[in-house]
Amino acid sequence: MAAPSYGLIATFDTTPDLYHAAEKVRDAGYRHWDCITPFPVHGLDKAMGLKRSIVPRISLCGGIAGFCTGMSMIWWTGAVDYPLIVGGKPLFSPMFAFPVSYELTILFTAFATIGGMLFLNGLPMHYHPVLKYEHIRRGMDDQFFLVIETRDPRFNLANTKALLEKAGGKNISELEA
Amino acid sequence: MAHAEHAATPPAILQEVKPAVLPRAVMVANNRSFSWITEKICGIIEGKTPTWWWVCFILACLVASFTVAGIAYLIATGVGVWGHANPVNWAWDIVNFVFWIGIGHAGTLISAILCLLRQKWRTSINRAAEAMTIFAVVCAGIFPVFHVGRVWYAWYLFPIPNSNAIWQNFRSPLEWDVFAVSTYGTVSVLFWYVGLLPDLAVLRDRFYASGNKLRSALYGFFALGWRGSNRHWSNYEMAYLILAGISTPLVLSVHTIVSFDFAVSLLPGWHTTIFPPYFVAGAIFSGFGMVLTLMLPLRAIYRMEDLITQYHIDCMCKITLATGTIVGYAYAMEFFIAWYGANPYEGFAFINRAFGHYAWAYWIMISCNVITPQFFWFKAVRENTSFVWILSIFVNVGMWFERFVIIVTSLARDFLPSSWGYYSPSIVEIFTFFGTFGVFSVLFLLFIRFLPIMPMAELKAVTPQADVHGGGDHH
Amino acid sequence: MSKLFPKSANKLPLQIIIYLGVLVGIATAGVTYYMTPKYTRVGYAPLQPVPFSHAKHVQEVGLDCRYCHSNVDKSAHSNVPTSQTCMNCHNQIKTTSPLLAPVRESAATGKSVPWVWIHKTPDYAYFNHSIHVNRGISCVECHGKVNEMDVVTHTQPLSMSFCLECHRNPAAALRDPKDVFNLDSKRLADQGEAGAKQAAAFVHDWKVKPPQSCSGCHR
Amino acid sequence: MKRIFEHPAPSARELNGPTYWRSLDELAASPGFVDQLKREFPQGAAELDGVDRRHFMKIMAASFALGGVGLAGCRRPEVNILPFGKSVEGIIPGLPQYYATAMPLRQSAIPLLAETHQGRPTKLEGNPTYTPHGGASSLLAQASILDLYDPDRATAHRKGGAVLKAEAVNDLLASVGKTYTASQGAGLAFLADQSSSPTRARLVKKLRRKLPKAVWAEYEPVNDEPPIAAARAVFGADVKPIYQFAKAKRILSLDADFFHAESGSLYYAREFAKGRRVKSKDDAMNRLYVAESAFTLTGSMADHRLRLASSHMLALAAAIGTKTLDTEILKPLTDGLDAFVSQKWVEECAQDLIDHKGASLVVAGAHLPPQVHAIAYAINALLGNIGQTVDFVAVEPASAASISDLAAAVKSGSVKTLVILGGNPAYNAPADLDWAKLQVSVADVICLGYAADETSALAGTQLAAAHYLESWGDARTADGTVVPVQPMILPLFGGITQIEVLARIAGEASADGYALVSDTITALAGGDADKAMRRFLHDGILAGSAFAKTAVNFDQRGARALFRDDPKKIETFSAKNLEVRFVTDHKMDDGRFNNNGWLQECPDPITKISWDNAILVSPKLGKELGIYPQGSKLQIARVEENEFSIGKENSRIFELSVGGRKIKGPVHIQPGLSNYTVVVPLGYGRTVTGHVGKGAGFNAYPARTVAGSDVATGGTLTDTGTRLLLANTQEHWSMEGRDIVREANFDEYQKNPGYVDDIGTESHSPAIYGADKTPTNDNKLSREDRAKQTTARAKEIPRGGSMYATPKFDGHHQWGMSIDLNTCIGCNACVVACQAENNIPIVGKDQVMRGREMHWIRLDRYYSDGRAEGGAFGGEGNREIPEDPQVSLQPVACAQCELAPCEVVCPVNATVHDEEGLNTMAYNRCIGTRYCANNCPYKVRRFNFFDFNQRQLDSLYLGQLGPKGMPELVKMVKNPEVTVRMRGVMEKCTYCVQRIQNGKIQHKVAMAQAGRPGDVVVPDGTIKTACQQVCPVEAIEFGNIDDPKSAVSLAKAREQDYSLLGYLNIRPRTTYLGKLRNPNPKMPDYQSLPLSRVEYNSKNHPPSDHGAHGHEGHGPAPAAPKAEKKHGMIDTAKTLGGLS
Repeated sequence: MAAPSYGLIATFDTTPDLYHAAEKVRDAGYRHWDCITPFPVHGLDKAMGLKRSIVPRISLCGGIAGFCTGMSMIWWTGAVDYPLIVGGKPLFSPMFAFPVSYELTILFTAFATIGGMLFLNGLPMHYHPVLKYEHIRRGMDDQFFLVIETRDPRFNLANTKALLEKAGGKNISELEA
Repeated sequence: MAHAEHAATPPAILQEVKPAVLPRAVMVANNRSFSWITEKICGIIEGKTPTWWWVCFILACLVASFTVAGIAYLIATGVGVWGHANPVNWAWDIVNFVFWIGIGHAGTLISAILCLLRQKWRTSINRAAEAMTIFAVVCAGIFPVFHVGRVWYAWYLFPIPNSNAIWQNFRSPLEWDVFAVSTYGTVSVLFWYVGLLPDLAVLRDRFYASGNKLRSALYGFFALGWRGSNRHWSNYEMAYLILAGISTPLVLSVHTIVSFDFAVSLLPGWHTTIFPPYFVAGAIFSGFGMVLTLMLPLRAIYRMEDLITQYHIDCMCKITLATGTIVGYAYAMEFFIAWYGANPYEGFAFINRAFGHYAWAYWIMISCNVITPQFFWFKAVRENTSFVWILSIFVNVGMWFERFVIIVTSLARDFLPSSWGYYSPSIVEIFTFFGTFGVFSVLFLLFIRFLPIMPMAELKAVTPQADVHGGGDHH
Repeated sequence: MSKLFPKSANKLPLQIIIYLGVLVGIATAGVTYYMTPKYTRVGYAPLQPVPFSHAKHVQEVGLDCRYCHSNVDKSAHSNVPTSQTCMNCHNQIKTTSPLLAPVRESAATGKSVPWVWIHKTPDYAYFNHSIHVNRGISCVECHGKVNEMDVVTHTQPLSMSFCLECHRNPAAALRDPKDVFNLDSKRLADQGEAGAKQAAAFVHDWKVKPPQSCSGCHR
Repeated sequence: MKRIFEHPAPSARELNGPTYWRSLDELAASPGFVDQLKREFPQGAAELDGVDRRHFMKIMAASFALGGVGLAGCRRPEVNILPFGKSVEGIIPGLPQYYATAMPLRQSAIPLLAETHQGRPTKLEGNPTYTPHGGASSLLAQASILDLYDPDRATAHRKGGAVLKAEAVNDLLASVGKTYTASQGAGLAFLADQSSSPTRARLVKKLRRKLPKAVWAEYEPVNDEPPIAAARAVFGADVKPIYQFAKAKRILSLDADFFHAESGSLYYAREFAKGRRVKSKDDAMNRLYVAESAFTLTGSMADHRLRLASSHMLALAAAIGTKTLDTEILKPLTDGLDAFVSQKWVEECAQDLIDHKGASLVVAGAHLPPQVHAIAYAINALLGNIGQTVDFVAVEPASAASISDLAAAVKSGSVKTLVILGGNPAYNAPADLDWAKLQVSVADVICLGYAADETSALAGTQLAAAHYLESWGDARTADGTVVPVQPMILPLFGGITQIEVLARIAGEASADGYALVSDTITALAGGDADKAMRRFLHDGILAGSAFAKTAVNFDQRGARALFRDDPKKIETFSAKNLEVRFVTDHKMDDGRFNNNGWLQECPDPITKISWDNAILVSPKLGKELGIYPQGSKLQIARVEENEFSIGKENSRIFELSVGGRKIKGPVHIQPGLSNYTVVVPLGYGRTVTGHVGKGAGFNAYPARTVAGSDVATGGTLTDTGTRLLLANTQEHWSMEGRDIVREANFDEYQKNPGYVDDIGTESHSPAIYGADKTPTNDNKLSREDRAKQTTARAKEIPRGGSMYATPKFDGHHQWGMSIDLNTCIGCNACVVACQAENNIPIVGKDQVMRGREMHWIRLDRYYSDGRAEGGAFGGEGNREIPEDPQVSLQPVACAQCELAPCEVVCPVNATVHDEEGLNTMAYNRCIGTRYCANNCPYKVRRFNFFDFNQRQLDSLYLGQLGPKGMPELVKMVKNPEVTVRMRGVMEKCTYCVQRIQNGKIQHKVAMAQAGRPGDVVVPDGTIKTACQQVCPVEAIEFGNIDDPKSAVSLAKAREQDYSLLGYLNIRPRTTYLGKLRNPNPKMPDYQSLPLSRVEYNSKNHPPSDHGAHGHEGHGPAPAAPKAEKKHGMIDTAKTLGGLS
């Protein structure tokens, strides 16, 4: 090939078509492939053989960090760095430290969740071969694509194309890298 | 929210009871296609700016200028330009703050709690409701920030290391508020933004196709290169669920903490353990009131009866009814506790609310918040959109008065009769408050003009044809 | 589509983050440098109407601090000497020095010499000299080695955190009361183990308990 | 301690620009300033002297001036230190100095100590050397320092509009003397205010000898001494009474407001408190009967108060006299009295006096006719009170002409030159003299006045008078002790004094104030002039100069002569025929303090109105006039005593017509007045005055005539249909049956000294210090043990039922305060003393109306009539305005709660506790959320809603567009030890933390220098708060509660010590000692319980379930008074909010 190719892209019109095609591609043992859908299609993860997302683990770390930040900040500022008697309350108590720690837990969880999601998805990535596909607009709208990357060890232009055709893919074309 | 997999055998108890199978409501009516949804929603943004929008926008800017002018005058002159005085040191400022923050709760609630509860009807309204949350938090934030005597030292509220070596008092509910409100604002924006990602990608591609590269680039920048990859969707869905999961306790905690501003004090009428649930219910109540107030006209203008169906309105009316009744219960309970607690100061505070100098405010509150929602028992009322809209306005008014009653009447007549006083607002306060409706409107108008007012991806996901098993009813 | 964002655009987010980080760093440094006493005050050495050298007067002439700052052990305020005090000696020596002209004029007319105020705490901070110098805190703690300065320079930030540092641990800064005005003396804590012991005894016997709450300094 | 001022006349620069410091420098630069430090700080002063001698020149002063903000670097504005060029002896920059002086007021002066900072007086305190006042001072004395810095005071001498130089003034005055020497003074007249100055008396004598034909008249609009005619008739001697209230067990006041309006009131209040103070149940307590028409502070203290028109006082005196003297002579005078006073009241009152022979006292008001005084003297004489509870001292017979005589002279055209020395006759002379017109008719009028006023405006020559803090002079206190008036500062505007004027007119060789005074004092004291003066100025009094007590003999015949006229028939008053009482205003006095912002803003202690006076009418008369606040349908709380609209008193303006003379003023309903007496305070409505006084109140003088100067009859009121908003600082008058001021009758106290613990919410709630630490248990301990317990609790802070353990307070002291409500007379002196000490700004009428007054300590005044409704939802009783209430006064300031609710809620730690138990307030940290104020149950925190210190009161709302900055002159009164707060910050009382810190530092410095450095605890009594120091009745104790032997610990150990709102478990460091009343059970108006208790019981302990509580405190229910019986049947279910 003259221009390096990113992979093959096939179009599907309905969710069931995509779903079944994905099952086939999965069963064919491909690893570097993807579905492009305008909305999260329920059950497609399973059809693609995706594992459960690890975002929750990152979130949990964020949450724990937030709570500890809150508690330790309040303890350090109030009881260690500058102890002041305020309203006869103790210098530190987890009770009054709780609301702020709680909020920080949530804040840090949110940061971790979003950051984790973006990180796992490799976003932001404003340039991507798929986005160069001329019909990509429909992929955000009402069509479904299935992309198999050339770097997949099983990728073979002819066989892969055949697989996609067999799975019901239309307009199968190559994507520029 | 892949729940197709959960449909194992129902629990034994359900088999015994045999619950009635309720018909599933249609979320998007008239069996619309995916592209219809896209066209409908993006069309609002892509189409020519309607004249009414300009009229409203200019009007809203004018109104918003009241707030700007009021705040500028306040900073230049001092808090004295408001009607505050001993003993009423908080009045409209905090009333407005609680009012707006309460309104802000519906958005997150619709997005998050209903998301967790898998209430699919939320999809058509959650985007706008979230936007409403953010704008309401902006309006709410104005008041606590500028009500302080020396706003230029407001940074003292944040734990920034400084040469005075002094920190914040984390025992103060106000300090909790700082964290709660800023967390709430931040998380709401993030939640909203995450939800917007796929829709921004749609707009990016559509504007590129129509040749408007500048707008395409703008939307594209914020779309972060979203490409609808299912591998992304997988993480995205999980993240969204978690955000919904944490937003739910957040939304509850925020108004709980706002209520702590009062509950933690020792003032009769404020010092009440019932406040957190009462405030949260009130916030949801006022939030749904505001959602109705905003969505009903929007629905009519943009002809979105197919997206915001009667079922949606019905649901919101019912929630309003439920929370309104909770609020009514709380009003009654406050009286009961005051009597049962046998503290003469508490007792007087409540009698005074209902029969003292501010009784007018109390009865406005009661009639708007307790009586108004009772109309929603009737289906005919719920189906009469104009009537629902009018009632929703009453709810908004009533909830503002609730905060006024709590804050001002308790302060005006507290422990020592020698300090009793009467508060009335100054013109500056009145204008500043009404200006915030302008601020809100400006932001909301910008939102409906430039961003998709409904989550297209989510809407598509709840259409029958989105189902991988061939559309129609699940299972 | 890719024409919209070139491949290089993928580096943009990282770049933005880096730039933002640098910007925040610069801003923090700027605020710290331009707005905190550690930098706004330390090193302040304004030109005085008369180029008075403390070094000369203390080290060559051998004057005690209290010769000129005579009320430092009685009053909150450590006084700057009147021109008359200067003239006690300068009507004998250097009677015609042009540098001393402002002092002579002041002593003759009664008008003040406009000395530039260097060690100035804010209006709302009430520092009291007498309590410090009478209870073992030497001038040098706040003013530095003025006895070696030709031009008086602000050497300590005199910020609230600076005050608190000492108020939280007074033993570390105490001197033998007789060394308070000897700016070359050592703190007790710096005099080995015996000194540290003496400092601890000082704190105990004199009931040294510097205030750490607001009322100590703010009224 | 003589200060010789040798200075040139003030230059134009001094007179014009903000250059007051220049004259200060000159003042301080002059030699010979020997201060009073020795007496104030013995230890330090000795040291200072030593240093003085060791070092050749030690002292210089530094006044700090913000030099031109030249940008010496853009990071730091250049600021200069400006030391004195020449050393000044005695002045130590940073340390205040104290000098003895005195404030003259009419015929009595208040000895004072002035605190000066580098020659700038900032605060006045009573001179403790003068023991009758014991270091206390009065409201007016506290405020008088502000007049010194009044920007509206006269700044130059003027003649016909042109400014006169000092020499020209001297020449002018000398020429007056010379001109009239030939005619022996014919054609020359003087009109002076009253003065007790021996020097002035000496000079006047001299002058009159020299110019015998000159008219010397004296005039004071108000009279505060008993008429000498009465004494002359009864005793045949020129004597005046000095009452010894401390020795009196039974006191009857006939319209005498001896806490305020009578000469010597400071001494009287103080002595009265001595007889009132009850420290243990074995102490005796005096009993006060008051018959009065107005409602005065004296009346508020009464155990039995009789509302009676002033015109009927003679009849009452006669009735009492008939009974006590056992004579029939006075009987005719009492005809018709029965209609107003029950016979039993008179008899039992008289009997009580008789039962306390030698320990009873009858006092008549100075404004009453001589006959009343004569009867009072007779009763005192025959009950053996003379020499016991009342002394008589010889006084100089008055020789001055009256203003009426002068007016006649002017009218006859015989006066060519009129010299007016002080006073303001054009404003306050009796209306029937038409003084203004008369004054204009005199060709040459020379008027010496402090500020431009109505009189000086009509004078051809206006001389600027010096403030007493700028003057050399002398004066006598009420008991005759001679005190110095010593200048603290050179006259800021070159003002001159009366004695200088007189000396120049009299052609004295030296008209120097100091020399004139020195001559007088030397003559009085004898011996070496210099030594005598030195001692006089040092002590602040001339020892042994008090009027000598004289033995007096009751002369029945002389007394009878007074009653020779046929008794006038007792007059019956009605709305058509009102009695009008003109009273000295509590704050403005006769109008002389009109431009004093502190006084204008200080609320009247009874009406609570500031910035205005009002025509006071009784509720009954109000009703007849159609003024009665409507209240609401349910009336859950007592109806307001006046018409309020949105929190502001919206009073109606009425026209008061008396004898054809008319004045207009707002009407204020005042409970407790005699039904048809209207009370009109004088001193307001000045037309020519400064910025502060302009527009304040209405002028009542135009209705006042020579004959009816104090009491007039035949008045009528007509509604003008217009209204005026009044700045009333206390909207609500009733305690609403709450446990705020806890009162008991003396007999109950004797049985149960800890009665306060049985009142109040905490008597029902768990004990805040823990289950076994109930007040009842505490009361079983001995006094000493209780004091120790207070100490222990202050340091350890027992957790009680709290969720939290409190950090210990580990300071060397623990500050606390105790306020004795039993002796507090509500005189407001503490309010203004605090204002002066703590740089508290005034905010103006408009802001006071909004409720933004800044006073750190306030006096709450509650009425109770026993008619508060027990039912939660209100009732008829709540609609009543009390006609004859009991008054409960309570000073409230920040109580420095140990578990302070305000601190907890401040987000930025701007208000926290220090280790000595002070609730500190760091203004520079405050961002102004006002949350603390909301959470303060006492509402004692004050917020700077505007930049009150930087902006003018009339342009507050202009913000940045308005003029900024404080006039230099006004800055000078500020206490340099206290931060001047900016807008947007909260402020409050901190027990005068500046005094505490300086006191501790001075003590530690002294101890370190004395070789006892470990002695860091300040001796008890060294540090006094401003309110404590000024308090005439010593109601406030302040000190270290860590010391169980300190005065404050002992006060707190008294059984009737309680915490206001104690049930909140905020543990205030300021606690109150319960109030006692001592009614006579035989009296017809006897209340077996104080009325506030009746209300408390009806609200909280409805009779239906009494006894169900099972705690000892309530004891047997005392006989419920009428009011309670009437509303007694209160259903428990109705008492929502009650304690059932």
